[in-house]
Amino acid sequence: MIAARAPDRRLLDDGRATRAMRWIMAIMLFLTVLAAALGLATWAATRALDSDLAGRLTVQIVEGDAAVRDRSVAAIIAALRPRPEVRAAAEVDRARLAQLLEPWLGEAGLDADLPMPAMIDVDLTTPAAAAAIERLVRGIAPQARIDAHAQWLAPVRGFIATLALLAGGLVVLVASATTLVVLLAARSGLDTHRDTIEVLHMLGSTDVQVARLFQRRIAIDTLLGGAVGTLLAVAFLIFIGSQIDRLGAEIVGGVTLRPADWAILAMMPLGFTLMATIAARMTVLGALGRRL
Amino acid sequence: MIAARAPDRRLLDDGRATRAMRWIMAIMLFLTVLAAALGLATWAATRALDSDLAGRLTVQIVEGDAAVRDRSVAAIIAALRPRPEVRAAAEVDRARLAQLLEPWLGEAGLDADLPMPAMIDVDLTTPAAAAAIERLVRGIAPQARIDAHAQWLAPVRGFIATLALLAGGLVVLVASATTLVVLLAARSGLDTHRDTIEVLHMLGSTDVQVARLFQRRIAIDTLLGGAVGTLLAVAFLIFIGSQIDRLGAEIVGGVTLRPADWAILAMMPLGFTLMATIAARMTVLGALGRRL
Amino acid sequence: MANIVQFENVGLRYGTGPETLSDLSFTLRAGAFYFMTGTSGAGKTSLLKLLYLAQRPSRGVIRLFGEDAVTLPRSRLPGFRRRIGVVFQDFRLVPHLSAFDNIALPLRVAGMPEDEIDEPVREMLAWVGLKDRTNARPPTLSGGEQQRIAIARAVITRPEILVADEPTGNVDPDMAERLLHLFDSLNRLGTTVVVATHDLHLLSRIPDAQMMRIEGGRLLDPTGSLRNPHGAEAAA
Amino acid sequence: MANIVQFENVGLRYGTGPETLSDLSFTLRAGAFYFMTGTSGAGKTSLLKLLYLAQRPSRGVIRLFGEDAVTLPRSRLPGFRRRIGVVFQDFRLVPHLSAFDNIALPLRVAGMPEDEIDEPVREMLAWVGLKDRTNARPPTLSGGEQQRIAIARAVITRPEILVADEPTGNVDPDMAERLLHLFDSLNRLGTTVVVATHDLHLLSRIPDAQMMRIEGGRLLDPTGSLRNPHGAEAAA
Ligand SMILES: Nc1ncnc2c1ncn2[C@@H]1O[C@H](COP(=O)(O)OP(=O)(O)OP(=O)(O)O)[C@@H](O)[C@H]1O
Ligand SMILES: Nc1ncnc2c1ncn2[C@@H]1O[C@H](COP(=O)(O)OP(=O)(O)OP(=O)(O)O)[C@@H](O)[C@H]1O
Ligand SMILES: [Mg+2]
Ligand SMILES: [Mg+2]
Repeated sequence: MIAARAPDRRLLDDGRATRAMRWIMAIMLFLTVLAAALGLATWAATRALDSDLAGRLTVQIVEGDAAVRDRSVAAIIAALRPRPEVRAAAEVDRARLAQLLEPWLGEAGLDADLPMPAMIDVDLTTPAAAAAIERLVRGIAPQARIDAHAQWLAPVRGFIATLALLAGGLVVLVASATTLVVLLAARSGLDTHRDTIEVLHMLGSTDVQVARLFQRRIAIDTLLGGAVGTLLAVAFLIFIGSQIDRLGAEIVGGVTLRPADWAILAMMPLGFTLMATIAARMTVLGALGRRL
Repeated sequence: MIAARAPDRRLLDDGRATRAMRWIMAIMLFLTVLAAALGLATWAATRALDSDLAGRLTVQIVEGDAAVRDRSVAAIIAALRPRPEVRAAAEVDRARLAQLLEPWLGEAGLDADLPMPAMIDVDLTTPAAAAAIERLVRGIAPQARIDAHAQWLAPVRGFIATLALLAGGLVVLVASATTLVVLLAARSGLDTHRDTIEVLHMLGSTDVQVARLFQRRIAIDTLLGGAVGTLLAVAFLIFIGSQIDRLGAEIVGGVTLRPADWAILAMMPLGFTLMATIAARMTVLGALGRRL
Repeated sequence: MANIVQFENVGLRYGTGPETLSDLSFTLRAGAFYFMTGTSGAGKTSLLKLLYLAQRPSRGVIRLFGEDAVTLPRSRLPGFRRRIGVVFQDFRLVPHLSAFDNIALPLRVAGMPEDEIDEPVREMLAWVGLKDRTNARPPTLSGGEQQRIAIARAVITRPEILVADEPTGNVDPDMAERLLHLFDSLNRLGTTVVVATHDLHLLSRIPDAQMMRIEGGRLLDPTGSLRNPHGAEAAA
Repeated sequence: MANIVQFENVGLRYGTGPETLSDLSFTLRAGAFYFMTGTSGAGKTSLLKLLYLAQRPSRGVIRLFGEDAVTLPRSRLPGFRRRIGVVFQDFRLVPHLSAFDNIALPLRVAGMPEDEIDEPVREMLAWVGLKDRTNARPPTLSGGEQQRIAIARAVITRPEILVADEPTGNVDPDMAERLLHLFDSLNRLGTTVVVATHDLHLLSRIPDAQMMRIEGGRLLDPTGSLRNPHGAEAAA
């Protein structure tokens, strides 16, 4: 077949327009990979938050008498630990609690008369068991307040979910734009090589021969451009990642990419190459089909 | 001059490659305008937050005895109101305070023994006056705690600032990508019209005549493509805006575009057109300068 | 001798304009040599386009290699085209391929193994006097050199029909004669040759050649020998 | 009569190859008619390229309109080019412009007002016999029609020098003669004409014309009349 041999590689010119398209592909894949990384990371963050929250409770004992309070805490923990639906139950360290509350109540509030509540973190194996646990705790200490974390962090979760949605929208937008650019590149590449295609056609090449030649060129362009763009994007992401680690930004810190995410990003130039190839093939076959 | 007359409009062909470039410009400006909108909105949000926070204090009176507490509050408000650096000072409505604290302390906490603190919102004309006000308040009620809002909301502010930074980075990335695409389009357009340019050159056109012809074509392409992209982006932003209003998402709701922002967005296709025009001119003059 | 091409009442109209070709009825004998003449714009290239399947007629019947070429399915056209060699009036060389690769193109399209390509292409380059321009790309060749590459590309596959549209317009008379000799050799090996030309001096070089004259889109056939070649032959 | 073109020891080398043109020394008289012949690849087009400023020589001196054309600053080249009409061997028409607009191009480049363009262009179209193809674009024209548009474009400005590279390769002998007559009329109006051609029959049509013969990149000048035109004239 004509497309399989070395001398045929030269058949379609490596013109300047082709090179421009290659760079545009690089730019578009750079943007797409970044958008996808943002989408994947925020989605992962939302999921992590969900799995964190769903199975966690906090039991709060508000009790002026420190001794009564500590006894209630010990009783509750003892009752919870043996149960199969409880993965872990432990009192929140008093110092840490003070630290947590500090911005809300101020240093003054802590060593003053304010009764410092005790808190028990409960980690469940199944979120559904929450109600049963609540009943159990109330049986031991009626004054206890039970908070599912999901309820606590609902506004934060809502905000992060909104972000994830926006990131997802961005991915869709940039990927659509890239798809369009790839399709346009395939069409405009056909235009660049119109004369050569015409000659091949008149010399008795079959439509499939011409299409194959052409789709290979587009595939190479997209793959080269896309690979460059993706590599730059990955390098950029790694740099950004290191900056975030360095800053230790807490909320953004939870936003990380798992190996599966990296694999998806690496697949993107291949996916777009496949799409460009199919688009080129259909464009050529369509254009040739219209002539004799 | 050759470029100024109607028949010359036809000199550069409205080929398919040209049309592809026009669409690619549309796509890139769509993305750029969206990125810029995101950048402007988050930046505005950060600034709004800053100006909101910088000039505000909350005075908190934690006092078991309700009568003492109320007297302190009245005294402080009376002392603050006449001062020139205080724009407003008012006690926070008790019911609203309860509502605000509810998720943190629970319903149980409110009607229990917990001493309900009183709060006074103070709005300053100059943030620098905060220290003087603090001294004044402490003179009246030594047990008062004074919070500058900036301190309270520091983590939220940090998060939003990070977002604004990311959005800014996105704007820079997308704008650079668009710049590159515009430059590439100018170069590849030159390639499409190489033969025509060669003929004009040999017929005695001056370099400036050829460049003018060519840069006008690129300007038209960029302006048309860019205008379409910008219009689509603006329509998309208005749609998104209406969705956000409908959902009433609180945090995102603060993120709005001012008229000046809209003006900046509307200027973007013009800016890119100017850039494309200059790039095209320099490309043509450079290419022609290399030949006889 | 068999009829390799048969036109019956063929007409050609570009778009919605007037008929460029009208009422063409003629027969080409396999293995014969034809010259086609006519003023500029008479319709020579248009007729040749019908012959090498670059254009469908707007009416009439064309039979090629004994088959109806008008209703031929698209999938069979490449096979037909490979049996026809064409020298285009505007050469149509691939500008970024070397002279060698341009000439080798039809062989590669036909799927000939790479090691069998080198020899015939080099031989062909020598024939048209361009051995020392083997690696030159068309834009760096002179007009006549380009034309010779175009001729070499058309004849390299030893096609059953050779269609040459003004093949000597850019070469000197000596070279023209040499190229005509190439066509003649090919013709002797069995190829039917159709050469459209303005150079009336070429005509005398092939005494056996048959004349076709186009005027205003119509074929002049005063002796009727184009319409009925075998009758004419018998009469001669 | 003044000398309009003067070559002294001119050589041309493409890239790092051998010299395509060597030791060219000749003078063209203003208002004269020259035919240039030579085998394909001899260097005719290359010499003409030097003449119409599409190429700088690699050595030697070229004087055009009495000025040194080799060291001419770029900014003055357009002015020189507008005084030279060129029929390119490959036509170089702008494919998406109509026949009319192609012919009008040099007038527009020179900044002629639009209302003065219509008449001469239509007259020119009539001269080359293409009045009814005014709005056709080059790809829909026959080879000879394209060539005539190229000629019309070259002569429309009544240039001081007309350079025509194989201008009749695609037209029939009658049209060739007609076109030659056009060149002759222009010549009588004062234009210096240089026509490179393979068609030896054209030569006899202009009895006053001077012959230039290129062989292997060198100019044959057996009588010395090209080197010293006024001396030869005096002798004649
Ligand atoms: N741009 C170029 N680069 C390299 N070699 C060239 C270039 N242009 C022409 N040549 C070579 O220079 C020689 C002379 O070419 P030129 O076009 O001047 O010939 P010519 O006399 O016009 O021939 P023809 O009658 O075939 O048009 C040829 O061998 C050609 O291959
Ligand atoms: N694609 C086309 N669309 C419209 N008209 C066309 C097209 N091709 C050719 N013509 C017209 O048809 C007529 C015949 O053209 P054709 O090319 O067949 O002439 P020709 O005999 O080959 O002339 P020449 O000797 O000048 O090459 C011409 O008037 C030409 O303008
Ligand atoms: Mg023709
Ligand atoms: Mg030449």
